[in-house]
Amino acid sequence: MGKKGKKLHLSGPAIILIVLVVVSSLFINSFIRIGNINNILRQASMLSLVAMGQCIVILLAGIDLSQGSVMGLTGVSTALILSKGVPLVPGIILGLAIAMFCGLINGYLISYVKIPQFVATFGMFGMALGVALVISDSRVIWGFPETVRVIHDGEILGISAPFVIVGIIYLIMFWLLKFTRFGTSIYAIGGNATAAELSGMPVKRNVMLSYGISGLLAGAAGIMLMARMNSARAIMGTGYEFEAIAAVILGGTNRLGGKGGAVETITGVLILAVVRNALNLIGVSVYLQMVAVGFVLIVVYIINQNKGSNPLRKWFPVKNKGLVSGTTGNGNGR
Amino acid sequence: MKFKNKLAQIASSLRDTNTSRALFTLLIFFVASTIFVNRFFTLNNLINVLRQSALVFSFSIGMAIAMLLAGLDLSIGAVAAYSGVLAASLISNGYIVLGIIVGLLVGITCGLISGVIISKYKVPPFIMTFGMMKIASGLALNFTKGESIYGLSDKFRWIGVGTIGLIPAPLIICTVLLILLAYFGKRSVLGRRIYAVGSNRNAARFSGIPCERTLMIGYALSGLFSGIAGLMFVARLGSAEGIMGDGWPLQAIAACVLGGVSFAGGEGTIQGAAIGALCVAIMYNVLNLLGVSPSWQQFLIGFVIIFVISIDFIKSQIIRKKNISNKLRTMQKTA
Amino acid sequence: MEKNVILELENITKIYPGVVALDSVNFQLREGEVHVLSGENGAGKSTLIKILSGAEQPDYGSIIYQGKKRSFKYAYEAQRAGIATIYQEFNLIPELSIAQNIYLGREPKKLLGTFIDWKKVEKQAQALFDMLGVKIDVKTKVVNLPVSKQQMVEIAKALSLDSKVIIFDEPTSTLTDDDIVKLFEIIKRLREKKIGIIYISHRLEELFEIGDRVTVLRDGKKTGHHNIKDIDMSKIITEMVGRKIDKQFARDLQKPGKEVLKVEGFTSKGVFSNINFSVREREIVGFSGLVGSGRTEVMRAVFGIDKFDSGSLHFYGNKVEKSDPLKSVKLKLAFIPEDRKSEGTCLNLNIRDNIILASMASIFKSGIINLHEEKKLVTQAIKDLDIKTPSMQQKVKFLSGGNQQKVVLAKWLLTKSKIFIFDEPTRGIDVGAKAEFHKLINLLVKEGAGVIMISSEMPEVIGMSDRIFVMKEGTIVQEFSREEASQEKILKAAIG
Amino acid sequence: MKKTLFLVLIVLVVFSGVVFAQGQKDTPKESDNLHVALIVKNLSNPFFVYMKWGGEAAANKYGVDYTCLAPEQDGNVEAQIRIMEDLIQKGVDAIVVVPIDSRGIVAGIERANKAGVPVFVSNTRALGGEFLSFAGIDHTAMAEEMARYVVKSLNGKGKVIELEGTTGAQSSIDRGIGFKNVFSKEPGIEVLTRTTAEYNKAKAMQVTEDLLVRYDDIDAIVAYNDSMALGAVEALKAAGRLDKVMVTGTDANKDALDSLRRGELTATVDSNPVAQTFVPVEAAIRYLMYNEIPPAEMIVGEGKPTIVDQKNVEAFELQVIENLKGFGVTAEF
Repeated sequence: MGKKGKKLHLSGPAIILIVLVVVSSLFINSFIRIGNINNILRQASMLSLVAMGQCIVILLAGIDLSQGSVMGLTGVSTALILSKGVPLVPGIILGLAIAMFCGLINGYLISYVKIPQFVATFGMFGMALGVALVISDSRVIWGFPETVRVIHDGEILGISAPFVIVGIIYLIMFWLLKFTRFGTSIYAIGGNATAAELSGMPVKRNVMLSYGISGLLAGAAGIMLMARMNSARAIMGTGYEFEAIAAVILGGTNRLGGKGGAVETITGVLILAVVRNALNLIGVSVYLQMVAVGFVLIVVYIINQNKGSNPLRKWFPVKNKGLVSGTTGNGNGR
Repeated sequence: MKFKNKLAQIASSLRDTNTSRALFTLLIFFVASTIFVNRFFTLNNLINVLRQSALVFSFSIGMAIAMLLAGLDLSIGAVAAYSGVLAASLISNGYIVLGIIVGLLVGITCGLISGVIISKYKVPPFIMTFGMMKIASGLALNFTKGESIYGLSDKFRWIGVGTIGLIPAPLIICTVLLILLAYFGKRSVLGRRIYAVGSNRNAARFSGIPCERTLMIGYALSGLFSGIAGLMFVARLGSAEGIMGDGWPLQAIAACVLGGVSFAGGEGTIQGAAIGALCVAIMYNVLNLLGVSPSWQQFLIGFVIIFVISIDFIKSQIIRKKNISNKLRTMQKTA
Repeated sequence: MEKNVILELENITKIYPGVVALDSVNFQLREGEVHVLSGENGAGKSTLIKILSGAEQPDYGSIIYQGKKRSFKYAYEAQRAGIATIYQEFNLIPELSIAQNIYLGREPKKLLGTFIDWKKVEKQAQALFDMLGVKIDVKTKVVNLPVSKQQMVEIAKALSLDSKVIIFDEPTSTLTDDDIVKLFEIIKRLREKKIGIIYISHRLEELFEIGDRVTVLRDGKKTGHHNIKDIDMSKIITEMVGRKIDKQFARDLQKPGKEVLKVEGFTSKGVFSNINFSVREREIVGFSGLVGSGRTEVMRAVFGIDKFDSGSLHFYGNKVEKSDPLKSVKLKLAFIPEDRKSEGTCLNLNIRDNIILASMASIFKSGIINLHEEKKLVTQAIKDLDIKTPSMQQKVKFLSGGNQQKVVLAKWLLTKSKIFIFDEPTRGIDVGAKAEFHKLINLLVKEGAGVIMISSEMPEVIGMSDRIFVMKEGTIVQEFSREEASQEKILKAAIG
Repeated sequence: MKKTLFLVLIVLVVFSGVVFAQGQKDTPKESDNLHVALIVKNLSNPFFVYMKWGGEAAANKYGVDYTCLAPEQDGNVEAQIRIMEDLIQKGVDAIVVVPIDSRGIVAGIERANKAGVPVFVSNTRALGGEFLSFAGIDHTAMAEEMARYVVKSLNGKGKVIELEGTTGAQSSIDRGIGFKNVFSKEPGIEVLTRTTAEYNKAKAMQVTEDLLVRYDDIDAIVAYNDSMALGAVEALKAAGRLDKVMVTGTDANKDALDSLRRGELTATVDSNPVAQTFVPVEAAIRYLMYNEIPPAEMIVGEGKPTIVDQKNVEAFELQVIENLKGFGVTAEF
């Protein structure tokens, strides 16, 4: 994955994004204002974090349904911690720790207890949400120091904080995926788990870690959301997990693992954000917004896949068995 | 003689490890609730549980079929809502039969569209059905404009609230569906094809199975049953709302997973899904009887699912250890 | 202990639920020797390898490596220690480049270990291939490599770990004869480097070409251990199977009948072009050639799995415009693919469902399956092919390779097919099962079927076929009759 | 062939989508024209559809442009903020918002303040940010009124079940307080349990079914909105206990009124959704046109909340329809 530079500029999703932007700025007069762009990006910042987490998991040919409720849990617990008078930084770190912990549990269940990812993360979805509801007594948590809001409203060198945070996190993730052994191992595991195992990669550990990261990022998003609303509720994050998956897929990351990354993900996030924003600007009713988003998702996917590689290689393997055996899952008895 | 065979069939359906595990889970649930939950084991409540499980089962069928095809169907709830509201709008104007037909047709169509795109355009089921979910519920809400459609004739409402003696109509309907599906799953060419395609689409193709058609039919069926579920709920509630099916997919997944239908495809049975539905219904019922706060309900259901699934793992570990120790012992004896 | 022994196994025992895979097996490897490990499938070879490579741990017994008692918890521990394994199914990441694959998990780093130094990775990888004397661009993605090259990548990887022991599991099963020659040269080089080599193959003739010593396993027990010089093939075979196999290729020739399949000017752009051949009743048509010469592709197109651009197909003289598996099955055409796991069987379905799969639609026209009828058919099939299984409810993934292959064949027998296409029918199957399988093919022919057999095993093709087509780069270069065919001629045609 | 047919299908659906979209955006592009936007909690609950009409009525009265938006999922306040931001970008002249929760919305209001767009809040208070006026009914008062009605019709003695709204929703919290205030003072009234049915009919039905097993004698079920009340009614009907239990809802939605007419629901209390949005939207328009500064608090529905029961339902409904007709809004009754 080291160098796919030339592939990046003009991947299917990128083109689609550009087209979308051009079209909407032509037909919606208020679209291309600085304010609005700023606006789109700020709205996208939460999703972009969640999606990045989801992306890593999807690279492992996995999925994480628990993100939404982990967001809620992190938001609520951080809010509670802060309102107990704990200073900002430790409070946030604590919150993130909780989020990471949830993720790691997912990872453990999946890689060591061998529960299907869908089941494990779905279970975690219920548990995290439950805990969040309980500790928050299913009320809105508020009344923590205003300082939290710098995370969302603050500015660093004239750039508003969310961009800076998201930017940094994405840089880290890019580095992590492309220039560390951990990163390569993720592509390897997604591509052919057995092979990765046999070439001395701590597959189980890395899988577990990846889910940990997914949880962590979800937590970060939760805290940012909390800061944005200056209050937190248990259910504030639910639904984000699906949005995130949609975004990652839109970005062209391969559902069966092994392909994609940070750049693809942010592209996908932006596609979604732009569509939503545009529809709001035209004043399309919420119902038809849903319809539209559904269409965009499917259509863009179809376009992507005709440009990119066929994500169903699992089903129609290349003639060289050796390679595919890993991806077709090792169902052999012994 | 014939009866013997039936027994044999049932036995063999239980021999399916997943399903038997589900049955085991159900047993535990049931016994535990009977012992610990006051008023659980009363005629009223059992009927109540059965009714609710029937409803859960009704919308889990679609999910089960999709999962047997190594996919999943997130659109069941939305599709049910869409066909529900369209049907209701007709039925409330007196066109009962037409309404039902339209409802079912809408269900099939949505399912078919998903099926076609999944098989022909190679879009993963997750994406396709997620998109379909958005589309269908969008259209449904757009149709009702948020209003609820009501004023349905009692003739129609029978399928949701009617009873024969003590037995609620939904239970009867779902039992019939269950029997039919169980029968066809095992005995029909289509059923076998669905299993084959789900288990290994490539091998199925090499055996001259029309994979694409099977997929389409499979998802169309999923849509159809979502439609049926939609109608039953409309009949039960006496009104149709665009949001009716929210949260169904997750409940359905829970039911299927507890029922031993695996995401790997080709593993599990419809009977399993039914058992799973019973488990889910019992869980909710018990938690309400105990007056557990909804917050905890969320947690417990998540927990139970994970726990039940990990039983296998734990069991296998134990067995393995036993075997080894036994073997070693015998070897020492011989040596 | 003996000098220059690098690896020794003492009473290794491994138990899986229900099965004893290895029963106190002893094994010894000297440096610079090729120690052949042979035995039928399920004899415990693969388990032994798994244990050596750290993929599994023994329940009992000890591994002594370089004089020290060792136990490998994970695959990479064994690798780092210098025991490399090259599996039959290569363990490479399709999406990654050759270089990335070789240094997977061991990439050199720069900038205080914060960044992987991809440049360096590629330089080192290239160096390895130069050493092996193989020309290849290490930047190419593995997914685009022919099998033989992939194997080279595996070997290069082993060298990059400067391994003391290299284990080859069925290295030649996917190679064509000229690739095998290359491989053997390389193995000889490795031997000179004082590397100990454990070599596993079903092709007994290879043992004598490359091996120094041989250890034979059967049902998890060690049944023999010899220097290659003082032993002959039949002895090894008896030790493997516990019974004598009189003749490997007992082919009783039939008088061919009328033409059942005719292919004319068959072309698929960039894959194969202008293929002409025909198959008659009661004859076997062999297809030889290098892997990737387009044999399989042609047959896939004939069966209708892939499209073809031009040319025509004739079944029993009537023309078929567009072939697809459905139609082919109706036309009594059967295809036994090379890869049982991903193309032949539904692993997590039971034997019954697999066997009835292809024929159910035609047998049970109503769409409803009569279970008694079905049971009769399936049990019959299981008996005819003597598939070893407790019941027909058994899931196929628990069967041995040979039995899985039989299940695939059984599936096609129920369709009453007239034309059988076998793609590498006996790849990775042990000698015993192989002979049985050849008998079955003979039977089919006797009963009037026409058979097409793709095989990279020269003796098999020559032994079985009435006529042999040799393919090269997507075209048929030559046709031999049974009489005129010989290893040399065919090889010459294939490489030419 | 199949493919083409399929494409046709897609095109059809897309097309219909577009058509609907056309229908939706009733915004002529003259920028000098005033444009007021209303954001409600969701549009999948009849109550907020009434609110939509209320706003529309006011807009028609003064002939200004009007948009009504809501989040996809109920209870997603963050989406409300997004919508506000987008509207601000779109350059609407005033925003009337019905906050999902009083805290969360503040961020959105502040954005509007920054952009200098006047904000009016309706139905649920916002606890921060600068808004010109809050127009709303007093949920607590409504609940208390209904509670008194229940007590009266039970003659001060009976067992009651409360079906709460979406956990954490402000309205649910306030109404809860209202009921508590009254019931706690009544020694004769025993509240058996408070449990949520998430303002959702199906959920309410299922929960009630279970509760009917749990409690043999129930005298009243009070639901925090009408959908839940109707769900409870269905459950009771199925169990054949409707005659023994009185069910009350809140909001006086159309379907609730019909249920009253059928003599199933016992009573509901008018929360006057139409007025709740009509008033603030009108205030917004008048502020923009004649820049009248509205009072900071506008309590809708003068006097004490109206209880609608089986006796006065006809009269009540006629009046509602008349009011809307007055402003050229035809509520599809």
